[in-house]
Amino acid sequence: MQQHLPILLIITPLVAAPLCLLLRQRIAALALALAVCWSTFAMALWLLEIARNTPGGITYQLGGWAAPWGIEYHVDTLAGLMLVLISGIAAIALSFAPRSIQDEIPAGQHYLFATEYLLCLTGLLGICVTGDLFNLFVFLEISSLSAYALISLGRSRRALTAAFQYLVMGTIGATFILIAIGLMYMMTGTLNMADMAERLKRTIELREQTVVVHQTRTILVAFAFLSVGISIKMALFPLHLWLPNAYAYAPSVVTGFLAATATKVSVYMLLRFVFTVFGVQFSFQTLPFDVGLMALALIGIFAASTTAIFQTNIKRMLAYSSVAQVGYMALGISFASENGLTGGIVHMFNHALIKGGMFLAMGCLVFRLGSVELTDLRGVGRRMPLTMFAWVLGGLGLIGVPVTAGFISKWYLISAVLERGWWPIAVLMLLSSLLAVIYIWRVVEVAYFQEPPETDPPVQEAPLALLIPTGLLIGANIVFGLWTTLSVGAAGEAARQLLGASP
Amino acid sequence: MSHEMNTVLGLYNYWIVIFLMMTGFYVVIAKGNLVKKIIGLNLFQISVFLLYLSMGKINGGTTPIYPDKSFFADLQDQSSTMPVYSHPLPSVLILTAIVVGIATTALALALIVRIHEAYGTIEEDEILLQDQEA
Amino acid sequence: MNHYAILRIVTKLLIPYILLFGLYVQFHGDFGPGGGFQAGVIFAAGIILYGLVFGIGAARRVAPASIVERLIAVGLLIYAATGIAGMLKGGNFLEYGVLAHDAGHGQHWGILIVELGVGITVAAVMITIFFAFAGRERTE
Amino acid sequence: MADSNAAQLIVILLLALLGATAITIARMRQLWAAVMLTGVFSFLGAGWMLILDAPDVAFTEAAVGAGISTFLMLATLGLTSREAKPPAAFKPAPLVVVIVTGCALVYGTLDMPYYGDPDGHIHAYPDPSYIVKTNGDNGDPNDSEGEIKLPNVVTAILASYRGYDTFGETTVILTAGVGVILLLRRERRTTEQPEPPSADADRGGPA
Repeated sequence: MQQHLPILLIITPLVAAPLCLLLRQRIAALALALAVCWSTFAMALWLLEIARNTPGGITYQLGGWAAPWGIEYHVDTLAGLMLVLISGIAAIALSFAPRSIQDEIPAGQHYLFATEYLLCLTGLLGICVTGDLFNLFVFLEISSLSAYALISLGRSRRALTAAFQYLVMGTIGATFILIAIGLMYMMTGTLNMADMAERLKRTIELREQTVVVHQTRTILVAFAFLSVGISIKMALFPLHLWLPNAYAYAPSVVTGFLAATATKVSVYMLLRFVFTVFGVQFSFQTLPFDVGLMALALIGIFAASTTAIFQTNIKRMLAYSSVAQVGYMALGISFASENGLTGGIVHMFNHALIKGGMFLAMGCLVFRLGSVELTDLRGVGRRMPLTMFAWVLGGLGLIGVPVTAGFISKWYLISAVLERGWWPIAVLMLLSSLLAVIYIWRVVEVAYFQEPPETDPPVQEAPLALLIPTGLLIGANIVFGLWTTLSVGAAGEAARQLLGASP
Repeated sequence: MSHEMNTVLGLYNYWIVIFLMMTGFYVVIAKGNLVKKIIGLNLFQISVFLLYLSMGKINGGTTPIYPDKSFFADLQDQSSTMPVYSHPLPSVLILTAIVVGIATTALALALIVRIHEAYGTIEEDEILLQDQEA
Repeated sequence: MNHYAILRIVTKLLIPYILLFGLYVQFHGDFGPGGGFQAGVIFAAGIILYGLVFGIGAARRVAPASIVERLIAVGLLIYAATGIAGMLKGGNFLEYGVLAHDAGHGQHWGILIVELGVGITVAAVMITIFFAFAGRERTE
Repeated sequence: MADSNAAQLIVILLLALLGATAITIARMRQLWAAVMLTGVFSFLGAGWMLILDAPDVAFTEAAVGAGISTFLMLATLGLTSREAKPPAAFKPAPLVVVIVTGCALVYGTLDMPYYGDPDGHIHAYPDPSYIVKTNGDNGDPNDSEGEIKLPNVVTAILASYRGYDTFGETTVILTAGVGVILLLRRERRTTEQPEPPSADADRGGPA
């Protein structure tokens, strides 16, 4: 059992998806999906525990074929942490679903929704455990196609155009990644990540010269295509255009789930490629990858935060805020130092909790108000005190106030900056937090300091079925703000593994 | 033969494939009609398939399918040589990629049908206009 | 409809051969070009042709939508079950070698069964997509 | 080597036709014709795939590209519109992006192994190759060294060595199928009702 854990984690939701399709009945399908999500979460926790105690990580050969002929799964601390994060959020967000989708999706489609949700989860998990480049592409497409379908279920017709735009940009990104994988395969003859990392370092005879594969122009171009492709998928500024509409018009549960996981998995892919496959030496010393990434990250943080301030649709506002937060993660990666990477990874983890929680709180508002326009939120702090309290706690995390998880990640990022002595960047980071204060405050002001509109009957607090999952995620945001052993501990380990300090 | 000549002869079909890829890519990002975009996406992807398959080919090679038993009997009798096989792995990868491509196309076209029902048009600028007016 | 008499007769004659060819491609994929995916597409093409010529209603009677939808799931489950059977027999996921008394036969069986799974899912999805598009009418 | 010259000629002819088709598609406003030409493009591509010794892929591309996807696009046109709008003013940005991307790729080709080179990196590694692994050193399916003993090496890799990718591929097809059902299947109780009260105020008016 234990030796099969990496594959069980993937095939449990994968097999449950067609089973939901066979059931064709909404309650049974949702119940099955829920049971599967929570048991996947349990398996992920177990796997992380094993992975952290196994030097070099766990390897699983699919079909019993050894790499490079067959496909291999590889779980190290970073992958394990991602699995816990994704499956945990999937489980909580799906617990939110049965009540929330009642209004948003026709009842006859609920079992199809459960199928696509499980497939999306499978795809995201599969990306994190695979040690094979082409297999990564296949699971990327599973998660992307199901995400397009899930987003298109939104009630507004703009959900359709948002899904289409995402589909076109996402497919361009995936095709870029496919081209890059092809070029890399062409120069190495392998698709296995660890094997490729080795073979990129070897010397070859090229047109009567002896060169290291790393230095060939083909690999250089492959690196560029990968960077662009993954940047589209992770919505790094200025390739983020698909994200705001996709998050704003998708059903509440879908936004909560995808906002917390999809872009994070893309950041994970970036880490895998840049550190595991290409290596720190190549990415940061041969190429000026750090400077480029840092510049885009900083511009992205400011541009997206500023745009967020001017949004009147709160879901869209949070979506722009997500683009800015991806900037922080990219910033952490661009330092290529232990503190910087730890900060980036912890921020990935914490931001997933914060944004997931905030989008679920938005789902509670949608459930009662039917709107997420700022003007419709007047006085809602008094009508729905628990929901708004959760939202504000999440907002504080976004700003980075102490005691919240957001503080921990910003702390590590700032210390990584100061370690290098780049204090202007530290100042910029503090300034950008002020922008977050502004957009969070706009909502707080409307929700708490304006009179609620006279409706009959007055708006009520969201039902417990919605409040509990929201509370769980927001509570986790506080827990991980105070107790950092798991998140920072694992992230630090992952950072050291990526930098090659420990085997 | 000169070095440049070698380069051109050795790489020209990759360049043509790149030209095809970029034509498709241009259609995706420049055209406003949604169906046209998907057509462009198809061209782009088919060309990437050709890029992959080109790298598997060996001059004078043959399809990686083994001949039947009688061939091997002949082989021993006439001491003819074993054929050279082109690389099978790119074919395998592209078979998977084609399936992914048609899956994406089907979903995109279904979205287009729904967009047409909701907006009455499949032109990007007209959809944008309707969204702004509202 | 009488105008299309030739079309209808030719189609009726053709369809059995298309379906037969689909089955040939399905089970001969180990030896020549072809396999589950191609077979699924060809098999679906037979049904789609039937639907185009004799009307969507007739095609639905031949391949009821609810059954086709279940077959989508069945194909993938066959594939997964083959993989899990490998695990239960002491191998890794999708390890076919352990499925029979010797590795070579196990491989043959495994490949045959998973290709069948692929074929079923692909044919069912293609037919479903055809029904979905054909069941929609034009809106202005 | 007359045979090889003839093959070379066919390749050049095919490539020229592919290029011409692609450009015509890009310039065409008649969507119906563009779709048909995309089918032609697929078919020409499949022809070249045969020359590249990939009959499995050629077969699939012909069935999918020239068959299913053309059919789906025509069905979509039947439900939407047949002609694209005349182009607005020419915008240079996409062209610049495409030229930069294309030049980057051409730059990347410069260090590639030449086309058809038997010493290319993928032919040298891994050792033994898939071909030897499946049916043994001399390619005899009766050889006891072979691991799979199937004549078609592509099928052997597809379903066994990389069987997990194919499992994923089947999942992709299922995902798309369910997605299309979600988007297009009519619900029995909801017959084309006006848009339900929306979650946001900025949705469009009646179309």
